[in-house]
Order: sequence, then C-alpha cells, then structure tokens
Amino acid sequence: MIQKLTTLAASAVFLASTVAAQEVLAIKAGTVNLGTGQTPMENAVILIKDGRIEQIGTKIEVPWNARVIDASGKYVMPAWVQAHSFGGLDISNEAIQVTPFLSVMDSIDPVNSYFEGCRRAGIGIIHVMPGNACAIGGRGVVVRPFGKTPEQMAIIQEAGMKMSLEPSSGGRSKHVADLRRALDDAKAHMEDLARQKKEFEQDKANSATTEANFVIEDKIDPLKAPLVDVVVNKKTTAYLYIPRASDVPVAIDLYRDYQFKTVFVLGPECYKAAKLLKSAQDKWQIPMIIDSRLEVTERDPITGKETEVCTAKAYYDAGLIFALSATGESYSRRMHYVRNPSASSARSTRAQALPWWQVATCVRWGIPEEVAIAAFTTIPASILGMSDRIGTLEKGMDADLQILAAEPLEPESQVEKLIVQGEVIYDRSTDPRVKELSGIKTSAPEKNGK
Amino acid sequence: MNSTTSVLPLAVLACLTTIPAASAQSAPSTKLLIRAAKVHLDPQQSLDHPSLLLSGGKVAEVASRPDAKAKAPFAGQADKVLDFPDAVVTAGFVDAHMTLGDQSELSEPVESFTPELRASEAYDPFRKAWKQVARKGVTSAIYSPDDRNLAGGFACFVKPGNRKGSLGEAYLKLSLSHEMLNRQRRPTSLMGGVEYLRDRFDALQKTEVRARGRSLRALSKTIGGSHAVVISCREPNEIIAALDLVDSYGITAILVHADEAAELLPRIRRTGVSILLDPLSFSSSKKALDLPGKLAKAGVPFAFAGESDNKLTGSRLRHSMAIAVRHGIEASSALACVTTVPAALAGLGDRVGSLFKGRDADLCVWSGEPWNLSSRLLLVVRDGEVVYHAPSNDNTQDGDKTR
Amino acid sequence: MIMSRFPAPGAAVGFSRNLTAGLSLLFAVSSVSAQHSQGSIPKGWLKVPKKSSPAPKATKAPAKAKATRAEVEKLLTDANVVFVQASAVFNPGGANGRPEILEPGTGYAAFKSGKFLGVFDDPVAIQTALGDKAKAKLINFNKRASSSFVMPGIVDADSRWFKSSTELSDSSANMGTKAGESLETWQRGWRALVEQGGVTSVYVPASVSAQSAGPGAIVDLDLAAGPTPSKQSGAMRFQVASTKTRGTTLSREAVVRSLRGALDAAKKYGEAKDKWKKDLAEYKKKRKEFLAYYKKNPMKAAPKPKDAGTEASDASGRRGRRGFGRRRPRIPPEVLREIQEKIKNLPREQRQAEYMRLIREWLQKNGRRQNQTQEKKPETKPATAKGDGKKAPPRPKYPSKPKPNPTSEALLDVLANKATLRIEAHRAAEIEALLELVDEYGLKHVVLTGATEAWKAAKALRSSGVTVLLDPQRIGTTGFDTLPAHVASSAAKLSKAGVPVAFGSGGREAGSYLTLMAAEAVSAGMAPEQALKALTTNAAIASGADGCAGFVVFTKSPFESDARVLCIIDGSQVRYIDQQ
Amino acid sequence: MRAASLAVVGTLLGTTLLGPNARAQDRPILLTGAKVFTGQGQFKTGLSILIQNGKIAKIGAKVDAPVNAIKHELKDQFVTPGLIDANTALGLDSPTVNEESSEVTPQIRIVDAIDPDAWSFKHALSDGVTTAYVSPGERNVFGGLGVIVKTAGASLKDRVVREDAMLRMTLGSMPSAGNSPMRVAAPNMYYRRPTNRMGTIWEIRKAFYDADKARGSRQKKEISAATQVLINALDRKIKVRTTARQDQDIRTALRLANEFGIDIILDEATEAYYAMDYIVAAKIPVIAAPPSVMTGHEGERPQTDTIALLANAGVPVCIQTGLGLGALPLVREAAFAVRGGMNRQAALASITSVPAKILGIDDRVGTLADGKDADLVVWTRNPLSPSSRAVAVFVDGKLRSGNLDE
Repeated sequence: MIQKLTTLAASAVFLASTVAAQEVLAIKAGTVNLGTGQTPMENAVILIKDGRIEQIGTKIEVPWNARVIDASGKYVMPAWVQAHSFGGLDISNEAIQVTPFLSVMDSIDPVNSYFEGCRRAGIGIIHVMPGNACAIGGRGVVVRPFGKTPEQMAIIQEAGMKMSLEPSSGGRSKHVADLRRALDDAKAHMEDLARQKKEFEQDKANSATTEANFVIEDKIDPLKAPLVDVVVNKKTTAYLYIPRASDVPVAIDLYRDYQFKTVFVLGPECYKAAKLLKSAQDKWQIPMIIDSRLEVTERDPITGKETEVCTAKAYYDAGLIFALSATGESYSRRMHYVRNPSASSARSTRAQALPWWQVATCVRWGIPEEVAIAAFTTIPASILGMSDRIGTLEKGMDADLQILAAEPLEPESQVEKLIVQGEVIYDRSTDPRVKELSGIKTSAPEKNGK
Repeated sequence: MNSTTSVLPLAVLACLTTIPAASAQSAPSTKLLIRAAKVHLDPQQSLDHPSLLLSGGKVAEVASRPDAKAKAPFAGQADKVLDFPDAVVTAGFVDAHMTLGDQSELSEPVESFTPELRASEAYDPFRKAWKQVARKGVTSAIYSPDDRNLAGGFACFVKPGNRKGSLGEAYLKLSLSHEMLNRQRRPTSLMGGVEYLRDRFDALQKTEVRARGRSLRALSKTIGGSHAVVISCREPNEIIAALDLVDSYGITAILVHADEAAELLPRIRRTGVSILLDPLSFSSSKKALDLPGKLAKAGVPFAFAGESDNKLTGSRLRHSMAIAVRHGIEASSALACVTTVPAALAGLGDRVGSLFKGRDADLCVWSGEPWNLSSRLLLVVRDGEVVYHAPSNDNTQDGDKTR
Repeated sequence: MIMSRFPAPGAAVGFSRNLTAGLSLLFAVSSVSAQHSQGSIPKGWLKVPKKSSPAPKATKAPAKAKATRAEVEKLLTDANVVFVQASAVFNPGGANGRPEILEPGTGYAAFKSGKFLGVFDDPVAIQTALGDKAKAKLINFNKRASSSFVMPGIVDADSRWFKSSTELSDSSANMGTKAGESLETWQRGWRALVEQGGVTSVYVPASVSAQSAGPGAIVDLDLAAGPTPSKQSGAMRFQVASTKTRGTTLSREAVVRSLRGALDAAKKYGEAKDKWKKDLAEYKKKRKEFLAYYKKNPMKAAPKPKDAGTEASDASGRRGRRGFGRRRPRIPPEVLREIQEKIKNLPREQRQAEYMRLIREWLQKNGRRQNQTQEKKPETKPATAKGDGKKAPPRPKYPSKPKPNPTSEALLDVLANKATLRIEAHRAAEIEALLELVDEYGLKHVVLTGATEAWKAAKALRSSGVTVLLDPQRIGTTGFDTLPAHVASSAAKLSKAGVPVAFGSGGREAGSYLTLMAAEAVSAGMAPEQALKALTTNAAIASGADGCAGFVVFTKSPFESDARVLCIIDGSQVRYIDQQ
Repeated sequence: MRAASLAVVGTLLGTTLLGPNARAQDRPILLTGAKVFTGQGQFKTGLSILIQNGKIAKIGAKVDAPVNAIKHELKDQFVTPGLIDANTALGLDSPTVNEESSEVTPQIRIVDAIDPDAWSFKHALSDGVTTAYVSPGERNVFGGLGVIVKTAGASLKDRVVREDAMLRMTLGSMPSAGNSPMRVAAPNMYYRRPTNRMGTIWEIRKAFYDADKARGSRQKKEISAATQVLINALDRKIKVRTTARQDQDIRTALRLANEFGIDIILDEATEAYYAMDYIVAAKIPVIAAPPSVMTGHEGERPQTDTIALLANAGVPVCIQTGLGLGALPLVREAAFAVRGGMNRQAALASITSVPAKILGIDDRVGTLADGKDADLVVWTRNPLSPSSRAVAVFVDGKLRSGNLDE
C-alpha cells in the first residue's frame, strides 16, 4: 500500500515537474529567510528558471508567462541539507568489514518511504551513506529525495567514503587494525606502482624493456582504487563515524597518520571530548557532523545523579563548528524516562528524523536560532562542497526551498511545498496519506503489514 | 555523633528473642587468666593493663593493674595465665545476619512464603568455614535464611565452631529484594510480593488462633514484638514497601542490605527500624561508604553483618570496621558496629558483644587497635576456651591452616 | 604541570645511585658521611632518634643527618629544596639501598626536585638568620597536625581508571594496543584517590581480557592540572593462559609454549626484517647487472602474436610476469558493476559468498586466457641473439616485505630490554618455568602478576630478581587447593624471602585503600618499610615508570585506619587536602 | 542525646524535603505579569495568582496579597497548570511491571513498586509534569490498579492523589505474548491461557462472570481481594482503563463495555482513526498514544493527526507519554499534536484539564482556579513552541524544580 501511494504521489509530482523545467516559476512569499543570516524579507518574490534562482527581492514584477505559486502569508526558507544519513537503503551495510568498492548508488531504493518522509520534512538534499557497522562501508551518494531511479535522484554519484570506528564483531583494536591495514594496503599499492614506474623508466633508458609506456592509472587494483582516492589522491572525503568519546583520540591519531580529507560524524557520547575535538578542528579544520541523538542522559557513576545534556550545546560552548543531522532511529520500545540508565544513554525517538525538531532542540538548549538553522543548511552544504549551489537563497543558486505554513520553529509550521532545483517535489495538499488521515478520503484504506 | 548510645534503648525493645540462658553447660573447667595492655570492655569503656579471669565460659573477674609491673590480681585463682604485654583485648565479634553455608540449604525454592522453616535445621556446626570464622575473631552469629524467599523462616543463634547446634531461635527473615523474585512461582514482582505478605498478615487477623495453619502460626510470633523481623531490601521502593508493612502491622523490624537508605532517613527514623549493613569492602560504592556516617548522624542504629561464604570469610567485619574508620566514622562507633550493636539487635546484649563481668567469655586479643588492619590477631577465646592462638615463633598468619 | 618524580632504585635516575653522587655527605644513611663530617657538629645539634611504638620498627641508621650549619644554609638558599616538618619519613632507598623508616619525632625532611636529602633538625632558626637569602620552601604543620608521616607518592600499579570498560574488556587487543591512545581523562571521581589514598599516579593497562596487551599508561594525578598522562609508556601485559583456565590445571608445557612461541616469533620477525633489508640491497645490485647487460645488448621487440590480448590483458600479463603484488588480473569496473547488480537483490547473508563466487568465476574465465597470452609473449625468453657469450640475467624479483606484526614488534623492545613486560601466571610450576625462560632470553624488566602461588617459588623468584605484583583485591582467591588464605600473607612470605613485591588495586575506587591493603600485609608479617616500598618504588617499577610522583604527607602512620592525607607535595608545590 | 538526634532529624527533614529555599516556601507567593493559561481558552494577560499553603488562594485581575508574600514579576513569561501525564512508568524499574504468576491480577497495586526518589520523576518534573498516572504493565489481562501521584512532595504518602485509581485491562496480543499452550505437562507457570486474542477476551469474560456470581452470593467473606476489585468495576465504582491499539481491539473494547456495563477508557488507541465513528458514537474518552512515536506495526504512517481527528470529532482526548514507547516529554508531544492539526488551546487542554477530568481528579488539579492545588509551571515562552523551557515548576505551592529569582 505504502509503495502504491508513494509511486502515485511521485508520478503526480513528475507531471508537474516535467513542465516546470522550461517555464519560469515565480513564488510570491510572505516572508523569505535567505539563510544568509540577514533579516528575512517581507513580501518578496522569487523567480526561478532552469532550476536556479534567477531573481529574488521585494520589487520584482512577475513575467506574464510565469507559473505563480502564491505563498503570501507563508514562510519561505532554504530546504534542509542532510550531510550524513543512511536512510533509504534496504540494508545499510555489507557483511564484510572492509568494502570500499561498494557504492550506495547500487542499493538506494527510490520508493523507500524514507524519502517520502524527507519530502514531508522539507529535506532537499541528502547525502546517503552506508551505515556505521563496517570499518570501511563504501561510497555515498548525494541525492534529492525524489525520482524513479537512483540516477534521477543522484546529484553527486560518487560522494564521500564511509568509515566507522564502531566495532561490529570482535574487539575495537581489531577493528581499528583492520581499518588501518586497509588504508596502508592502498598506500603500499600506490608506492609499489610508483616504484615500478621508476624502474620502467630505468628499463627504457637501458633498453631493457620493449613496452612503450607505463601508465599507473591502468594498473590500480579497482578493489583498492576507491581507498587510493582517499588516502593517496585525497580526492574523496572520508566520513568517519566516532561512536564513543574514547574513540575520539583514536580518530585524531588516524587523521594525524594519514592526513586524508575527513569529516567526523560524532556519536552521542563524544561531547565529553568536546575540548579535544575543538583543538583538532582548530588545527586541521576538520568538519564535524553530530549524529541525530542530541539529548543525552548522563549518570554520575559515583553519586548516581542523572543530568540531561544537549550534545550540540556542549559543542557550541566549546566553540566547535558543526552540522546537524536527522536520522530516524529504528523504533525501539525503550523508555524515554530510564530509571537506571547506563552511564550515558541517548534518547532515540522518531522526532529525531525531523530537522525542525533538531533545530528546535538546539534553540531550547540555548543555541542561537540562526546558528542552529545554519547547522542544517549552509554548513552541511559546505561540507558537501556545494556551498556555491545550495544552503542559501541567492541569485544563481539552486532553487532548493521549502514553503512553510508558519515560522520554522512554530508547531504549526507544516511543510506546504518543497521545491528542489526548481521542481515542486512535495505538496501537502496532494499528499495521499495526509488526505487519507484527515478524512478527505472517505473509505478507510486497508492497512499494510496485515 | 556516636551511634551506640542512642541505639541501646531502641535495641532493647528491638527484639527479645527467646535464647535459653544456660548454654554454658559444657563449659571448660580450666580457669584462664588473660593479661594485656588494654581492654575495651565495650566501645565506650576501656581499662589499661587489665587482667581478665575467665571461668565456666563466662567472664568471672575483670580488674586493672596500676601498671604493667604491678602484680596482677587473682593470679592465684587461674589454672593458666596468658600474658600479652602490649596487646589490646576486645569482645569477640558478633555477626547478626550470617548466611554462610551451602546456599541451597538456606531457602526453599518451590514455595516463596515459608515462615515455618528454621535455619537451625540447615545449620551444620562441623563446616570448615565456621572454624575459620571463629579463628578470625567472630565468636557469635545469627544464622539466617537467605534473601531468596519472601518469608524465609526463622534464624538461629550459633557460636561458630563450637560443635553444638543452634543455641536458640532468633528473628523471622523476610525478603523484598530482587533475589526473592523468581519467574517460576508467585510472586514475580515486588508489588506481587507485598500484596502476598499483606494478604497473609490480614489472614492472620481474620482467622482465629486454632484455625491457623503452620505458616500462619509461625508468622503470628512476629505480632506483638515477641520475635523481630529482618527484612532484606535494597532499592528505595523495596525499603518503602518494608517500612509500610512495619507501620501497618506493628512488627519490630531490622532492615538488611539497605544500602539505599540514605534518601529515606527521616522515614526510617520515624518508623523506628534499625539497619544491618553489608560489610564494606575496598571496592564498595561511595553510597555504601557514606551511609554509616549518615546513619550515625540521624541516630539510626546500624551494624555490619554478613560474613558470607566467600574469599574473605571471617575478616569482612574487621575490614568494614577499618574502612568505616578510614571514611570518617569514630573508631569506637566502628567497634560498636561489630560488637555491642549487633548483639543488642539480636537481643543478646546481655550475653555477648561486651566483656563486663558475667558476660560470655568471648574475646579477641590484638597486637594493636582492632580497627587498624596492621594489628595482628593474637588470640581468640570462645566460651572460655582458646580457639586460636597465633604461633609466637614466626609472625605470619599461617594461611594453609586457616583454610 | 608534570610532577617531579621520586626516582625508583635501579631506574634510569636511580635513587641509590644519587646517594653517592656528590650529595653523599649530607645523607643520614651512609656511614661514610657520618665520619666525614664528625668534627664540625655544633653541640646539641643532633638529637637521638626516639622510637615510637606500635609498628614501624625503624632501622638502625640515625634518623637525622649530621650536617654542618654551612651545609644546611647551602640547602636553604637553594630554591628547589623543600623542607617538610616530619615526625616520620619513609625513604625507599636508605643505607645501601634498603628501605627505611626514619622517626626523628621532630625535625624536617629535605627534598630537592623529588630527591630525599635526609632529615634535619629545626632549620627554622637558620632560615630566620639567613633572612631573605633563604630561598628554600619550609613547610610546617604546627596548626594542622600534631604529627606527620612523609613518604613518596603512592602508585597504584594496576588501576582501572581513565579507560572505558568496553576498552578494558577488549578481547581483540594485542601488544600493538596502547593504553595511552584512548585515555578518558575527563572521567570524574579520581580525586578521591589522592585525597583519601595519597595515590599520586596510576598505571592503566591497555586491556585486561586479551591474552596480550601493549604498553599501559602511567597517569599522574595532578590536583591542579587534572590527570596528566606521563611521557613514559607503561609495562605491557602478557598472559600465559586465558583467565578462564586459572582454576584448572595448567600444564608447564602450555606455559612455556605460549610465551616461548611469542618470543621466538618476535626473534624470527626481527630476523625477517633484517633479511628484507639485505634482500633489498641484493635486489638493487641484481638490477644494476640486469640493466648493465641490456644496455650492451638491447631487448628486441618480437612480432606481436596474432591473439594479442586487450590493453587490459597486456597489463595483467606484464604484471603476471614481473610477479609482484597481487597476482589477481585486473577486473574491469563494468564487470564489478554487473556483479554487484547481480548480488544486489540477494538476501544479506548470501551476498558476500555470491560476490566472491562471481569474482572467482570471472577470474577463472578470463584469468587463464591472459596467462596463455602471456606465455606467448616473446620477450620472456632472454635475447641472447647478440653473441658475446654471456647469458642474459633474469629480471630480478622484488623482495616481499615481511607482514607487520604488532605483538612481535612490541616484544622486540622487551627482548632488547627497552620495555617492561608483565607476565600473568599462577601456579608455582608455571612460574618456575617462566623464570627459566626469562633468563634463557635474558629479559631484564619482567614483572610477575597474578602470582597466586608465587610464595611457593620464592627462592627461584629471588634469584631472578623479578618483581611480583600482587592484587590485594583478590585476597584469598580460592580455586587452588594449596593457597594461602591471604594474598597479604603471601606478600609477607615473598618479601621475607627477599622478593621485591608491589601492590596494585586492580580496581577503581579500591585505589584509595591501598594503604589499608598494605597494612593487612604488615599484620601478616611483612616488614612495614617493605610494605611501603611495595606501595611506592616497587609499584613504580612494576608499572614501568621511573619513579613515584611527588610526595604525600599523612597525619600519622598510613597503616592506621584513621590516618588522613595532610598534603601532597609535587616539585615545590604544596597542596593541602582539607580535613573537614 | 535522643532529643539532639531528633532535632538533627528535624533539620534533615527540612533540608531534604523542602529543598534549599525551605524558609521562603512557607510564605505566600504572588505571581504577576505572566500570560496565564487557566486550563481552557487562550492565554490571558493581567491575571495574578496568589499561592497560599499549597493551594491557589486567589487568581484574578485584582489580587490583594498579604504583606509577607513573595512577589514574582514574570514579565512576558507563560504560566500553565501543572501538566498531567495520563499514563507513565515513572518510578518503576522497567517500562512495564506485572505480577506474572497469574493472568488475572486486578488486586495488585502498582503503588507498592514505585520508587519515589527515582530520577524519572525528577526528569518528568523538570519537563513540567506535576501529576502522573503510574500504571501496571501490559503483560496481564488484568494488570492491576494504577495510582495517580504528584511528581514531587514530602513523601510518597503525601504525593498520592488517588490510590487504586483505575483498573488496567489489556486487549490485543500483549497479554498472550509470553504464554504457551498447555499441551504437555506444564514445566512452568507460563503454560496457560491466553495464547491469542480470543483467549484474552475469554479470560476477561470469565473473570467478570465469576465476579458477577460472587457479587450475588451470600457469604461475603469468601470474596477475595481480586474478585472485589472486579465487582467494583461491575458496580461502576472504578473505571476500567482498556488498552486497545488496533482497530479490532478498539471495537472489542467497546463491545465489552456494553456487555458488562462497565466504565471504560480507551488507552493508546493507536488506530483510533479507523474506528472513529464507533468511538464518537460511544462517547468514550481516549488516552491517546504519544503522537511523535510511530509504533512498529503501524509502519511509517504519520499519525500525528489522529489526536487532532479525535479532538475535532468532540471525543474527550488526552495525551500520554506511555509505558516504554520512547516518547518525548509530554509538552513536546502536545506540540506534535498541534503539528498534526490540533488547535493550540485543545492541545494544551489535552495535557492539563482534559486528563484531569478523565482521571477524575479535576477537583484538585488540571486547572488554575481558587482553591485548586497550586501546581503550576512557568515557561520561557509559549509551552507549545518546541524551543520553550520550564523555568519553574510548583507542586502543592512549593517550588520543586527550576528557579524564579534568576
């Protein structure tokens, strides 16, 4: 049923979108938050052509042939950017520990309800990566949350390389050893090829070979190539998941030893090492993404006193620059109020899949609203290396924006429309489920999973 | 600060277990005279250069000499004289809640409510462990059913290592702590257990004496304070449940294992129960370490208890004493926690735990103060007979013997 | 700040050695100094030391230094010198290195940058006389405490602090795993160790549940700066049998095999590394010849065979011939893609197998063909056409590097006596077997842990000079029929037999009760000064540290339960621990 | 000595129970200048609240406070009644607690299992919850009697608002989960009925039939505590809180209600939107599952709208955080209800006045009116905006969490 509904919704969208490509789209917005930090514009108009923002401002007259979306009284802001997520995959990890040659591209499932959820939550760009279970999980892909095929969804096909310090099987030192061995292999492989190249030149000089030339690229073992891009060519960024605070020093050592382009993805307990992370960021400008569990209940081992901590706030206080992420934790029947939680236990609820909720949590704990919002728009955009295209609403940028019923942190602010690259990919008025639930559809539908 | 003074009044009414006074029938005929540098008659009073005359298993005479040189009194009356020029004498330790022994013997797995059972039937005086306990200075113990039954049965008073059986019936053992929960029988939950007990106590009030079954008859002993009740409870909710029971049925109760008591001191104080603490160890939690001090402050009577059958059997009370002192308890209070208070709580205040004239001749002789772990145990006497005498030539405790 | 260390005997900056190093004339301990400065003692300068009972029996040596006023002045003008009022001082390396407890009753113990200089009678007079020339720090406790017991900071030689339990129980650890790599210095509650136990530094193992573990961490408990990992890397662990078999019989053979195996492996590994270096040189030489030869008579390109493979197969062909790296021919990405396509819809558990199967299949199909093409390659036969008689040298093979092996890597340091090794063994038989190994391989820095039956092997232990680390937590561990009821008493037995003993708590909070544990050993007959040594310098040795951190002052003999920590002295910093 | 220690105890009482500013607590407190939500309608400005010995002495535009009153000027802050969580596991060791030795344990009282010092209470309190219904678990057909407690107070006894508040009855698959059919000789007590939905209903019917018989019978003495509870349910002396998640369970629950003439309240009712018409017709109040949680068998469907639907259909509905459902704090759940289309007043009412009515304690809590318990929460901003925080929480007129002075 789900699937049917989604495809139905999707196809409806495509009808709209295919047309949308050529014509000019004009949005008459009540309030526009440009996401650049300056004060929101009132009654602005946004002109969109070929998926990009052609003009944005208060006194712009709308071309006669433009398709107009009337969002007066509504709130318009950049779509959320999700720099790290493992939603939308059937199984997010391979069974082998080191699988750099895998790519999410091959397992992403366009009709997975995760993407529907993203549209409903106003997420415009998602960096889908393998899960945290493998030392080296494979390559991620940057997608927009709609399309019939992965190719249609994909924006960057070969994005970051996922690594994790979460020991899946066996102990953690074995895990770290596996990780390092893989990286060393790749390095050694390239050094070896370099040596051959050198020898080949010698041979040629001494006419000890009949080969015409020696091209290293041809000889790279394709199974190692992706890692070579990480540790040797430094083309690919590694997304390193750090589950516990005690892994932070390990991660930093890893970076010090290999100096690859890397992004730290911080587990709930890492806030304890905030100082350490801060110094690392100052030293090497390592970008950081906080995983979705923002509120942690910390239990003092000695007094048994329980204190609630907001990880984001801890990082903010430490002066760290970070991006937020929103992953729907798989539903677990675990109490929200734990009587004797383990030393530190993180709440995990579905709310964490919603960017507005994550941002609100930050604001509730005292982080300025613009900082929190930036942590879900501009910063992830720059982490993905797309700050020239997404994250803000400016002339020439991709037209990725959401139209909200009210200010983003108000409870009423449902996402009314989500526009990505100039195409309306979500419209609440045509959302089949909302229809069904708010009784617009009269006949009670049959349920899934029964 | 010192707990004992406020203890004793309470303790006296705490529990008058029916202990037959005449248990010294087979006491040794030899009269023993012990001289030392110092004796703690009880934690408050001590004598310098005392000489104690033990006869008929009791302390016959206690007197102090002006100094070590002076001629000791009643040297003539003694058959045997033991001299410890610079040693300290204390009463033998009392363990008010000992579940030593074959664990399967101390609870009935099928039924959870078994007040009619008696620990005395499970007591095996010939166990090696008892001998070891005695050799470490623990000369009296209450042998109790363990925590795995809602109502485990009645405990008994024993003197470790004297190859006699029980010397009398002590308190009834109840348990609300998680050990009692067993997914194979009623109850499986705390509230279930509480409900079960209430049901029984109510039944006690409903049914007239002649109609009562064995278990009810046993239970009835606890009404009107003839027998005390020892309730095992760890978590705050268990403690509260216990206190509620005590309040609603007017039983005299002692809580055991109540490490979480700190939060509930006022309530405990109001209900007027005493507490038996688990022995402290080097790895005890901070909560456990702080509790003695808090109890002493609040004037709640407490003692250390529970020489369980493990590596440290016999020395756990002494460890607790030392650690409590290191953690700020007065030395005298600490000593009280293993001698007079447990004795009083067990209703044996007039027999053991102190060395006044007429008390049982249970004593230990230490090379220094007993709460310093650096001081050696030189001599242990139980009912007037020497059960341990440290070999004088080499000064190691010979481990192989104490096994 | 890094605490100044109280050097352990035999360590690089050994205490006993410093005795003779220049300052000797000031020392209470060496009889030489006594004679030396005989004449010049003012009247009534030196008091007779008074003995205090009970317990610590002081050594024969006079409690106080015979020192001229001039010398005391010299000390007083030295800014690095600290005088601490002391009614008793423990000095781990006294007369010819024996530990001693000096009990002057009144007087001042002098230290210079962590070195004990002796106990002096009241230098206050002289200080006042000197006026502002006096730089040295003078600490007295008149207001705070009637008596004071000064000793080096206690070392917990086996602590569980500053590591998450998940790491301590990391079963996959090996000797490459370093404790220092992931210390959780942000843990709370450690202050109790200092304030109640007088512990100033702890040793943290890298892992306790793996068969072997790399260097532990030595962390100084600095009240001001918090826990500061010290530069030196702590001892490594090696367990001759898994803890599970502790209770059961453990055959001598098994013991010898497991450790000898590891050591031999390490040796072999070392050799392999050297060989690889040699081979490399050899290879260079060979290549020179090879090149030289073909310079004279160039290699001829033979006519391409008809079924010359594709570019890819050529490449693989060449690689096959050169014979380096993986022999797997190149798998074009598009093939991988379609394989992944194939396995995509399989259930998770089947995927890997299927993936490998397809790869293998493809290799069998394509790999062989390439080898054939490679056979046909003409340049494989040396071109001896140009007849100057000499046979063409074969293309030299690049030597393969030995696989890195962290355990052996670490054990090499041990074999070179650069690192301390902790060996856990329990039965007497094991221990003796181990000791044989130890001197067979000439290991200098070995510490025996577990050591349940060590007291039985005391003689052997003494001669080997191995330090025994006892964990009083495990007092009276049963499971061995012939076991002393007390680790305390086995400690006593060992130290009586002259075996160096060290204590470690084997826990977290337990660390603050190390002195009580030692007291227990004393009651079992261990000499007090030995017990103190076991808490300080021996513990330092057992952790691979070069000494204890700073000094701790107790209100009375630390063996007494109501003794409190009065203050901690690190360098010339003094931190009072408030007594309510 | 005794007296001394008693004195000590006295002071202990003071410090431990009344908190640091115990002195101040005894004096009357006057709160002014805040936007006040009394339990219905909009936030009103210009209302002052006088708190005296645990009760709301006066609330209105014009309140003359005694001279010794402590005055708090709450500029642009928000005040609501203390929130009421209509279903929690506060103070329990595990999310669901049951006496599993039998399927039918209506006499078991959850109050015996509550740890009043549990941190869960403190967390709930700091999130603005002042009254909570603590319920037995879902593993029994008749789980037992729940209790309504304040989240803070002198002692558990003082905190209990109503003992034996409601009887828990559970439909659906949960009660039968752990059981196995009695084919062979029973090796343990879990070889018993029910093992499926029908069995569950059978157990319920049997229990009520027996109770009904016992009610008629002569000798009242034989009646066991368990039966007595069921009789009270039949006599409508006690409400039956019926946990029914899927729609067929909901319908069954309504059927049973008619069949035995018992007062039921629907618990969780996750799929209420399927049985909407039935519920509306039966006018049965609903204690709805937390809207931010999407339960497993419900799949991914966004059901934040359910509560809105019920409310708009005029069903008395309140929100619970539930037993181990992984919900957010109560006030956040209300915010999610708003996101699901509920209007703000209704949402706030559904965590204050409505639950008070449903639980039958509206005479004491749930609204701000003269003579009611002085349970109220001061918020930094509109409590429904997800970035609001509870500044201060009063329970029975005492400041139990947070601080107004800063």
